[in-house]
Amino acid sequence: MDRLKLRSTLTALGMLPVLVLLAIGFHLLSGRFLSVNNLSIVMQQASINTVLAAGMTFVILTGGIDLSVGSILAASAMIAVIVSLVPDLGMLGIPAAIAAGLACGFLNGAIIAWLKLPPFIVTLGSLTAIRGVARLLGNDTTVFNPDLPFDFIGNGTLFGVPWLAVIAIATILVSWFILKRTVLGTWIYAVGGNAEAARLTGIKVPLVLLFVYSMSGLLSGLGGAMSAARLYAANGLQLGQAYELDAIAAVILGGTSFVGGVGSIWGTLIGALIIAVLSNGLILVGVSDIWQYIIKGLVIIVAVGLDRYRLKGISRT
Amino acid sequence: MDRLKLRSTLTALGMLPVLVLLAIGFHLLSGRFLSVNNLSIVMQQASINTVLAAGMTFVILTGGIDLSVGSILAASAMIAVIVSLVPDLGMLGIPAAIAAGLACGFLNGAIIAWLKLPPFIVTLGSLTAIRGVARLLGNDTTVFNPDLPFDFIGNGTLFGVPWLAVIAIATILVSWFILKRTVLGTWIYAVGGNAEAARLTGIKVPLVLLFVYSMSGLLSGLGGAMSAARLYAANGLQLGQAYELDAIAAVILGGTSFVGGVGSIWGTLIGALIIAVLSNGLILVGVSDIWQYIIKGLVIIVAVGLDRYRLKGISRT
Amino acid sequence: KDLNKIGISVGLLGNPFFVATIKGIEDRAKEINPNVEVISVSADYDLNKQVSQVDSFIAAGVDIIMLNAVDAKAIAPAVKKAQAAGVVVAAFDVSAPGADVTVMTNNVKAGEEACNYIADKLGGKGDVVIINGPASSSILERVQGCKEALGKHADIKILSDDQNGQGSRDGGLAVMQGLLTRFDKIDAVFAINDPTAIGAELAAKQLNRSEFFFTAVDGAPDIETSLASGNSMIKASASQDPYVMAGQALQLGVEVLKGNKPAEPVVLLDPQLITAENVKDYKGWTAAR
Amino acid sequence: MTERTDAPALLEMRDISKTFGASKALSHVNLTVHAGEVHALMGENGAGKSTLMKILSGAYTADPGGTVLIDGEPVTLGDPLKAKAHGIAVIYQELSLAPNLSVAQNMFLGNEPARFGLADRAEMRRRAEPILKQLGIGFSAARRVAGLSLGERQMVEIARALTTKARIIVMDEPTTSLTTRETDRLFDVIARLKADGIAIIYISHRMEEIYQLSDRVSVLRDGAYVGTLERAGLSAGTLVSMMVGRDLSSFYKKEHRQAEGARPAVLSVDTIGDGVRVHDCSFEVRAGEVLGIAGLVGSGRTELARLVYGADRRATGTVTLNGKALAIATPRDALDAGIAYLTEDRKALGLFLDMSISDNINIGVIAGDAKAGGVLNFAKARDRALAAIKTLSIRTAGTQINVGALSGGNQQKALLARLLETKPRAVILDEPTRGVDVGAKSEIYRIIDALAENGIAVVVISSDLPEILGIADRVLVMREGRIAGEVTQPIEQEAIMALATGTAGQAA
Ligand SMILES: Nc1ncnc2c1ncn2[C@@H]1O[C@H](COP(=O)(O)OP(=O)(O)OP(=O)(O)O)[C@@H](O)[C@H]1O
Ligand SMILES: Nc1ncnc2c1ncn2[C@@H]1O[C@H](COP(=O)(O)OP(=O)(O)OP(=O)(O)O)[C@@H](O)[C@H]1O
Ligand SMILES: [Mg+2]
Ligand SMILES: [Mg+2]
Repeated sequence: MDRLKLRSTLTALGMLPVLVLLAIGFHLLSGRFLSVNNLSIVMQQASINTVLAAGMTFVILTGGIDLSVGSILAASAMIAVIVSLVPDLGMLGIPAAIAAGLACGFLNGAIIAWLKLPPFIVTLGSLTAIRGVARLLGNDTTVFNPDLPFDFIGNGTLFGVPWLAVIAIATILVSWFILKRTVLGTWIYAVGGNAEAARLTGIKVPLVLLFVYSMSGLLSGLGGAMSAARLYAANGLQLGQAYELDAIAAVILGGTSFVGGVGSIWGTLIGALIIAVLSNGLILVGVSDIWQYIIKGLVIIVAVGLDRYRLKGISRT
Repeated sequence: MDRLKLRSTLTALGMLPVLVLLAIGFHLLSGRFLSVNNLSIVMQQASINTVLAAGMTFVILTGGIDLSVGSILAASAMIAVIVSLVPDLGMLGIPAAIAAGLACGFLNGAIIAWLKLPPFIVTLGSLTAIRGVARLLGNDTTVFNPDLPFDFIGNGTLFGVPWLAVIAIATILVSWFILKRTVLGTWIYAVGGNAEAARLTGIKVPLVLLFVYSMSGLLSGLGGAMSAARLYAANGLQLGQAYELDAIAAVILGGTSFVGGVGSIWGTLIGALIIAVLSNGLILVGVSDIWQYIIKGLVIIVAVGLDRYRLKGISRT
Repeated sequence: KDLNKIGISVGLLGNPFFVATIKGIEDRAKEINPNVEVISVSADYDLNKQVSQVDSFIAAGVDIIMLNAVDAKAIAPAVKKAQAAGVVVAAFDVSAPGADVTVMTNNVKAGEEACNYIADKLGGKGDVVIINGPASSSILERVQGCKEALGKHADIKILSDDQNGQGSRDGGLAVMQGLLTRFDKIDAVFAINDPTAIGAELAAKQLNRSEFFFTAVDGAPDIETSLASGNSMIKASASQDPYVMAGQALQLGVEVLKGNKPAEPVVLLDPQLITAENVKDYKGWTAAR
Repeated sequence: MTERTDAPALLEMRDISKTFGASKALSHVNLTVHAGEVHALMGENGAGKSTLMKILSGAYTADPGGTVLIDGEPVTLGDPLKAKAHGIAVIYQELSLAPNLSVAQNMFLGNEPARFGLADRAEMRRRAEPILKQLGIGFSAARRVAGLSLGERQMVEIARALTTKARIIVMDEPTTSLTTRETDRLFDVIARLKADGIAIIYISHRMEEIYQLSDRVSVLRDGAYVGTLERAGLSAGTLVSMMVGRDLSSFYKKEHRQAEGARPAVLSVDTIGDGVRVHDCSFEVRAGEVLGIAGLVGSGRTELARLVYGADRRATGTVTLNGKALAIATPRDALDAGIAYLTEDRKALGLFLDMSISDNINIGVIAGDAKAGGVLNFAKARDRALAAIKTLSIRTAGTQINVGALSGGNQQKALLARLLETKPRAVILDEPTRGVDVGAKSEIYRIIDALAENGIAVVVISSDLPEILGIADRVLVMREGRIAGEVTQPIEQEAIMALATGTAGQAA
């Protein structure tokens, strides 16, 4: 059993060695990567993607996918800024954004769970439709609020740790608790592992699906609030474009399987950090934009490759 | 068996009623949709996505995914235009683009088949890396050739049918032939249905995977040549952005299942046409850009919903 | 021929700049024909998409296509096709080869003005960072103008010019965070547009760095607020007037429709440098007119 | 059988070992098989039979050190194609069909008749038909495998092995979902193959089949070779003690409970049907009674059970438990009312293979056990899992091991444990001993007995007639989706078969 624990820890840690290698590599090349200041920047840059990826982890664990996270983030950020402009009630921007995200996620979930339509198409549809709504909210312009009442979230720190990072870590902890310590979490893994068997053991599969998509929507809403707080502004069209790819990449880099039922939230955190470290590190080293693309792409492939190679030693065959 | 045939035809036709309804609807609203001229435009607009989606169908039938099609298209289009500028050898632009696409697809396939890495991550990596290469090819500028030797492909017609549409239809026919009439096609379906079973019967699963990703790459290369021929130009950064989503949407709208093993190429054609009809029809009707998003998203969801509802009558339960 | 139907295709509709251009076109068009039908679409910086939109406009029977080209060179064949179908093509903001008329900001000059401001303020000596953006012709020209202006001063060093802030707030913020870590001392920053500058300023504030200042190009509403506040690190922006620009393009296009070819098919509008001092007098993009 | 000591054996496996991670599935196993013999391979669940056969078929690579000889010549396997080239065909225990392809396509998968790479469908059909006929398969070769019942799929798997010119055919538990009629057909085919000089390696947990078929029996225990018995020396006692290492008393219960009229009916089902495959089925089960349901492959037994359990939507009929009419629309409703169902297809419909044994056992009750706020109660889950492992003697190294790593029989017991934890008042067990070894079988029978003893209404669906005869108090027989009749004590095999095949009228 100890061997098993070791193995599952190793699997969960998964990409940690890759992350550490990248960090050391960038430090050696730039001489600046591992400063407190820069690490705090990396954490900030990783935070929104971490929050989205946490929601995506729930969804992918059930074997689904949520492409609409970027659009939901944009719509929620618009709402956050718009509400923040209401005198005296500005702080309500945060709950408003989260509620909007939750509502979008709930809709996705309802269609997927009850009408049994494929998640890819449903969330592709809502990616497009919600993007339209986000644009409509601001009449296609950037809404901004230089005196955002909740800007400390985006730019302040708590005991030296950026608030954004605090929120991201809290999200990961709550997700971990739900997935590993509650009945619902076990059901999520069960539905992903074998949906038909789950139904036959009396698990209400539609409710589980509804939960995961709502969760993903809620966290996208939170991401929207974070983004608004960071930028003092939101733009319905540009914000959150292609964020779904980064979120999914973090989840899959973290070792969660696309077929569902296998994976961990810690892996997702590491996956999100790897992506942020890459973006930040390449700028620090002074790699030009074009080469950043090429190197990022290759590193992602090599990272998963290394991981597979490492796991071979302890896997079944 | 006749009932079975009927059912499979119905499943394959799938979205055809939706397509017809959309076309009639747009005609009634705009009075111009069903003109020969406009239909030829729609066919042209659908053609590149159809070619990409045909390749994607192969990939998704094996249970995989190819996110890199847009980047491969961009890189191939760059090569097509660059080669077309070589005096006297300009026509070689087409084979060069196709060969470049094939090479990219082969690389994807080799990594997925032999190193057994997850297709999503591998092709996400190549999406990024090949995009960088495409930009590098033109030094981040647009390459342009007003005297493109093969421009008839992009703008000419054959017996009144646009060449682009002819190529797209030919692609569909060839794909259909491979999938339904050759041994390889059976293997593709078998690998998607149950990869382990396929391996146990002696099918060389890696070769099948190599083939489908190479095919997807090759067709993306063809798409690149078509795009270059249509535009007389190519741009490494902007061309083909997010094309993978449209291609995947066409495949899934067409009834091919994400888990692999189930689906047909005809469905893909109809899916691609639906997407093109929506984009063209909404402009014809004069819907504003914002509402185009919202309507497109909703139509996609409703279309799949209708399809499910319709199938219920003839399905098992 | 009368003006009944207009098709507008712009690079990215969600950008307030283009919203102002569309408003400019609509207002001028309504003055000419109150019942005019205007279809505006976004090409999302995809040339294929823009060419398809032009095709659809032709099929929809528009009289004028107002074109903000996604690609200043490669749009040529589409322009030709539209003209062959008897549609007038009026380009704005970005040139389109062969267009009947073109009205655009002199982007080289915009870059020049913004960076001359930097050179003056630095006294011709210092380290400057350029935050680049997506390689479109207007951005390339701005960077070109800026480099020309800075190049006149031998003691001004450009530390970095190849980082892409995507022309957006978050892009500018993320890139600037990296650049600030990379360079211990910067004297001035030129951002290729306002959102990039604002994002970059947020990064500087966060990291408590204030040894430098920003200039940008655009004159967007959020930069007005920022300049007016007085405590902004953004000191100047070479503003464009999208409303006027697009409106003028339409008016010239209507002339062509009536058969009056303009003497000069390309009109270059000069940017106006707005600073904290003169921002009060600045008529912004969204100002009622 | 002829003398064949001088010629080299057709197949010889020497010193074969296989390690999975840290666990040794096989150690130094030897096996010799001659042309024209049926060689049975026996052993408890997890003894390593399937692993040995997968090494033969090239699905797994053996640890270095062992050799495989065919006709006395050493060969390298290690890849399914190579094994095929040596004339080895395998019917796998876990069905390995592509569900989306047709029966014919599955039969020739990886071996398609083709001209220039084009699939030759006519040829395929021409070659498939005689094989299907030989096996008495009633359904069309054009049907998609996804729509077949488990038993029907097993027939396809068998048909596939007959399409190649094989010299050695491995059958790994080919009859687990087959009823007597299909099994007899298979045995006819085996006799013919044998006459053609083909060697058959036959794995089964059904003793009768071993007696009936085998020329020699080799026994594995815990991954090690124990010995080989000639047909002459075959006896239940020696076989079982070789397999288990100890004696096992007879495993069917000896006395039948009398179906006492006084006992109340617990579960009654009235004119239930789905309008497609099951019609107008009515029956009653009393407290403490074991009701058997027999029928041919595809007769609709599974579908009937699923209707009662709410797994599929029913078109007609009502379900009553303890006199109360139930509105069952989903499995959850059935479970809440006290009806539990054990699926026949444990891998596809029962287990969560990537989850631990503990999770698999507890999944149905974790919600009830949970602390406030739905927080898991780990202590309780562990206690339940440990208790279940003990009472059902599940062989495992711990509660946190993935259930997928257990052998078939132990997986079945884990699934049964899950069902028992829900404390049902009526249970429907669909093929409860499918692929389960003698030892585990007798334990499962003991559990069924205990359930009945506790006043629970038990329905057992089984394709294994001796099993039905052994444990049921009363037997319903299904044919073509309807209840063809009931057989009461004394239950006779002939009566059941007559009802199942529709010859009851003529016979009686
Ligand atoms: N892929 C695998 N990974 C890890 N362990 C395995 C694997 N396959 C089999 N085993 C283990 O090897 C041992 C032998 O399994 P095998 O399937 O050969 O048993 P069997 O004799 O066929 O049993 P049964 O009668 O239940 O089918 C078991 O302990 C099993 O858990
Ligand atoms: N999912 C399905 N789709 C279509 N037909 C099915 C499906 N499942 C079963 N059938 C068909 O329904 C009939 C009854 O199947 P069922 O599984 O109820 O039979 P069974 O008596 O339990 O047989 P077995 O012993 O093979 O399990 C069979 O003819 C089978 O082909
Ligand atoms: Mg076995
Ligand atoms: Mg059954």
